[in-house]
Order: sequence, then C-alpha cells, then structure tokens
Amino acid sequence: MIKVLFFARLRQQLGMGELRLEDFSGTVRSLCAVLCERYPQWREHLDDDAIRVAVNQELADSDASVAAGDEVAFFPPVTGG
Amino acid sequence: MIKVLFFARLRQQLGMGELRLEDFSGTVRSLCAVLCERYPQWREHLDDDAIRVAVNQELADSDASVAAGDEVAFFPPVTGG
Amino acid sequence: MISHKERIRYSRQIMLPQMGEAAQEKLAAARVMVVGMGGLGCPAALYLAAAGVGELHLVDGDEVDLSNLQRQVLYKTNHLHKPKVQVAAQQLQAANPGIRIHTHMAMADEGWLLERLAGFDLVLDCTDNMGIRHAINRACRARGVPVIMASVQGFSGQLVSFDFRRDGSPCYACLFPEAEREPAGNCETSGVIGPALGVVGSAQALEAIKLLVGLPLGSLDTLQVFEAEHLEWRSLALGKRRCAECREDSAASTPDLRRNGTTVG
Amino acid sequence: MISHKERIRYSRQIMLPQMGEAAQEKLAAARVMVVGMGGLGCPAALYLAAAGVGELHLVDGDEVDLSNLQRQVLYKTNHLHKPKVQVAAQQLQAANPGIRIHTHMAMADEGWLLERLAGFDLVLDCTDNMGIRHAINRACRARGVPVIMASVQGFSGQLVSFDFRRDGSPCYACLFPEAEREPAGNCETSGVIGPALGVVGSAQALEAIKLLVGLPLGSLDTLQVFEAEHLEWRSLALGKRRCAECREDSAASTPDLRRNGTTVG
Repeated sequence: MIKVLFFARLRQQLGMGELRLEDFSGTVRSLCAVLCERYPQWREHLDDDAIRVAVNQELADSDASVAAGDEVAFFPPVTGG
Repeated sequence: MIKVLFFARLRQQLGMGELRLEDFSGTVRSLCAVLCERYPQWREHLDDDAIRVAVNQELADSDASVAAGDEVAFFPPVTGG
Repeated sequence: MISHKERIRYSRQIMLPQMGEAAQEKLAAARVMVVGMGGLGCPAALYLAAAGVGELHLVDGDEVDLSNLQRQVLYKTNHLHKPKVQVAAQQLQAANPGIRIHTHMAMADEGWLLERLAGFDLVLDCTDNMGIRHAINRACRARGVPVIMASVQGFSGQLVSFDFRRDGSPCYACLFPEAEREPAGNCETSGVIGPALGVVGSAQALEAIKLLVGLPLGSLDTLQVFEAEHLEWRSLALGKRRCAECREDSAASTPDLRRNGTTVG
Repeated sequence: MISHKERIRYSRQIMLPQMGEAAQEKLAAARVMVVGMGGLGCPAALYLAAAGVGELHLVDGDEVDLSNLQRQVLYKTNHLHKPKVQVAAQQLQAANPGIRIHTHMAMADEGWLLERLAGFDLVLDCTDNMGIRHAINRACRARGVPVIMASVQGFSGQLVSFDFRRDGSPCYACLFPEAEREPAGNCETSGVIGPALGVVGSAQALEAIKLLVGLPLGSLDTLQVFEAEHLEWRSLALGKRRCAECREDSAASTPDLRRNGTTVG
C-alpha cells in the first residue's frame, strides 16, 4: 500500500487530503497517470508544471520510483502572505 | 525496532529527543525500566507521576504493550503561557 | 446582517469556501472569554478581535512588567505598570471598533468562573500554571462550555481542546491528572522563547474560529505538541482514557437520558 | 554590553539554556530586512522587535486598507490610508525603544535589493507573489545573505530557509522553478484565514532568532508545510535537486577555491 497526500489548494481542488492505493509500484509519473485515470477531473490540477512531488518526505522527480510502504506528497507553491 | 520520542523538558533533562531500540517487546513500564537501566540518570525524570506516555500517537497506560514498529512518546505537561 | 464596511473588512475570510457570510455572522454573535493576557493571550486575542468575534472578555489580574515585553506583543514600553486587561482592551478596540470588549482585572479561580461562564460560547485558557488550568477545566466542564487550552515553556508548546457541549467529552484531568504538587517551572522560572507563544497562541485563535463557525478542530481530544527547537508539530490522541469523574458521569448518563450532543465536526 | 534594564527586559529568553547573554548580544548586533509588511510581516516583525533584534528594515510600498485589518495585526482602524511601514515602525518602536527601525516605502525588486543587501545578516520574505519571491531569492543568493521565506493562502502555509553564506546552498528556484506564468491566487483573490498567518509568521520569527544566534533551523533546505484546517505541520526535505544555476555554481567552485561555509547548525 502507498499513502498519497495532497497539500494546499490541491486539497480543495481534488476534494481530498489523503488516499491509500493498494498494489501500486512504478514511478511518480505513472502514479499520476493511475490517479488521473481513476479520477479524470484531477488531470487539470495534477498535470501542472507548478506541482511538486515528495516521496518519503523528500522532493523527487517524476521518474522517481514509488513502491509499497512509500508516502507520496503532491504540493503546489503557496505564494500569498 | 521501536522508536522512542521525548518531548518538552524531557529533551533537556535527558539530553535527547529521540532514540531507537532494537529487540524490545514488553509493556510501557518495562520499556521505562530498560531505559533507566541503560541510563541510570534518567530515572528521576522518567519515574515521575506527571509524565504521560503515548503509543503510536495515542495516550497509553503503563501496562500497554509495545512491540516492534511502535512509536512511544514520553511527555510532561507544559503549563506556562 | 453584515454591513457594507464589514463585508470589506472581513472580505478575505468571507471569500474562503470554508467560511462565507454565515460563518462571519456566527463569529459576530459569539461570546468568548480569554483567561490570561500574557504571552498566549496577546496573539490569541489579537486574531480573534481582528476576525470579528463579537464579544471578548479579557481576564487577568496583572500589570504590565518590563520582563513581559519580550513576548507579550500587545504591550508597549509606555504601558508599564498599567493593568494588562485595560491596555489590551484599548489596543484591540482600536484595531476593531466593531466588537465589544469587556475587561476583568481579576485572577480567575473556579468559583469566579462558575459564576460567570453561563452564556459563553468558548473559553481560551492562556494561563501559566497547573492549578488554574484544572480550575478552568472543572468550571467549563460543569457549565458545558468548550475550552481551548494552550501552554508554552522554553521552546515547547501544547494545545488541546475539549468540547463540553457533548456528553461523554474527556477533560484536561483525563490527560494530566490533578497532582498534589505543581510541576516545576513556568515562564518566570524557566524562560520562554517569544515567537513560540506566537505560534501556539495563533493556533489557539485558529482553533477558536473553527469551533465558533462549526469547522472540525485538529486539537479536539488531541494534544498537539509543538517543539520550536526542531519546528516539529505532533499530534497525540487522548483515546479512551478517562479520569474518575468522567467515568462516573459517563456511567450516570444512560443513552436514553442523553441529550443530542452538539459536535464541532 | 547588556544594560541592567535590558537584562530584565530580555530575562525570559536570556535564562534559556539555548540562549544566554551571548545570544542576546548577537540579536542586538543583527541587521534584518523584512520584505512585505502584510499578514506575515506583522507578526514576524513584532516578535523580532520584542526579542531585541538590533536593526530592523521594513520594506513595503502599500498603505493600510480596511480589508487588511482582519489579519495584519500591527494596524488599527485609525491607521487607514497611512503607509504600512510608517505605522509598523511607530508600533514596533513603542514596543521596544532600544532597537533601530528603518522604513522603506518601496516595492522591492531585484535591483533595489542588490543595491541594499550588503551588510544584512538576514532577509525575511513576507511577500505575496511568486515574482518578488524569485527576485528576493536571486538577490539574497547573489549577496550571500540568508533568507527565510514564508507564505500563506487560504488555510495553507509554507516556510523554507536558505543559508546563502554556505557554498552549495540550494535556493528557492531548486524547489519551485521560475515559471512563465504566475500561479493562480493570492490573499486578495483567494482569501486567507488570519491566525494561520500568525502561526507561520511567528514560526518565521522563531527561525530568524535561531539563525541569528546560531541554533539549527527546522526549515533549512526543508519546506515546512502547515495545513490550518487539520492543524497539521509536515516537513519535506529539498534533497539533492538543484536548479540549473545552482548546478553551474557548484561545478564552477572547485573544493580548493571554496571559502569555509558558515553553517547555522
């Protein structure tokens, strides 16, 4: 199982802060693809150059690998103040 | 392995915020005993009615059981303001 | 009804999908007591006044001391030796003339609180010792008034809320039993880093706003622990442990007799 | 040298084992620039002034607007239409007459910053849009001045620090590359809950004090993410990712040419 977290405006846009995914193994990019297939309305929000990804609390590229037990966090920049 | 965390004044008193313990299995009480045996100077700080314990982020009694993979947090009340 | 000027003043929170005008009206109708106008009470009251909480009662028996100014951000050097509640009320009223502020130059104890708590929507515990914390806990429990309790010493903070409008709510004594002796140290004897009070006092105001408008709290029946040295924030749930008094209450109220609990989430 | 009065004023932080008189003297000797005196700059500057940071430069080109008062806690209703930096300086100077406060009624950009950053110990980025954040990042990087960057929108906050005194430091662009388009939304268009600014702005002041006295930071090369709705605080490390410019710099400086980096931990 992998744990997927969403932060900042993604929480409102996706209507969810956290989800768990059984039996996934692949890259960050393929994880995104799996999520957007399951929730097509997420594509416009996740498929955005501004979104960063952390795997196990460390910033990761889209070709980083994700396997059982990992925590993947998607987050946009927050720029207000 | 279990993860042991200390909060608030315990961090200063024990000189440590976190430690990992291999091969422990028992109760919170016996965990305390193991720690005080290893670090005798900790006894006066840990053996204190005011100290609370949480196992896996939930408040626990001293006879709660602790096994591999658990996180045990020791914390005193903070009362200033 | 929200006036045109209020709609501008509060526009940045009214436009939040979690808030809206209905939430603003709930804040305007709310009566909140802040006990302790020190390092926590200053930021907590500042943000509640700014957000438009309709009626604030400030409780503190102290005067402003030079050693307060390092962290109690409502007070300025020319306020030395004035009552904290008086200075705080002036500052908050100047920030927001549209709210009502009442001052109580008093050291609250259980009897004092029991006499006055009826009709309050919320109490913020911003005090600095274990004795008064337990007194606030007992009085809020007896009067069915929710309480948000915050504390900071050194670089460490704690935040926990109890919604005594619900039957079967745990209380502060379920977490920290009333001990015979006061635990060592408060800000006066062990010191405190100012901005940690800003972090925890602001979080207390945040939880207060959420409770008043009916959003879920992160600190309900859950001790939030803040360690400023590592900028760590952890959540420890209270779980099923109950003090003797809460166990007794829970045994006494059979399901049939329970009124519908109002929950905050 | 710390005077008798200062020893009383700052007693609660001087007595902390992590601080002491040497730390107080470092704070007194520090020059800090706060860029943006809005919802983050207010609490951050309040706590830095209270703690005795010797010289504060406040930078903002705006005047106080009615819609600011819900969260920008240095400003009162009678300050409407006055320059923010002027009001803030008055308030902070009244809180602590023993520090020097300079105001810059200006919208900072990269050129403005490059001209002025020499001799500063630290910059706090309390601004409200991506363009100025990247300008601050480039200017601090070029001048070797550490920066602590905070931001809040809606119920969400972020905090990250870069110590450009060190060779090989990552920068804000390593985390969020300079995009062609500005991401949607700031407080004006998407709203913000006031106390979340208090939490993050106070945390920014906390990290500032720690950097100035030489204590380790929790936000160094690490994005701290705060979600006020759930009162969650998470830490995401930057790791080894570097932007093109940081990669180039790192390739250009061979080990022999590197000066000894000053680290904050």
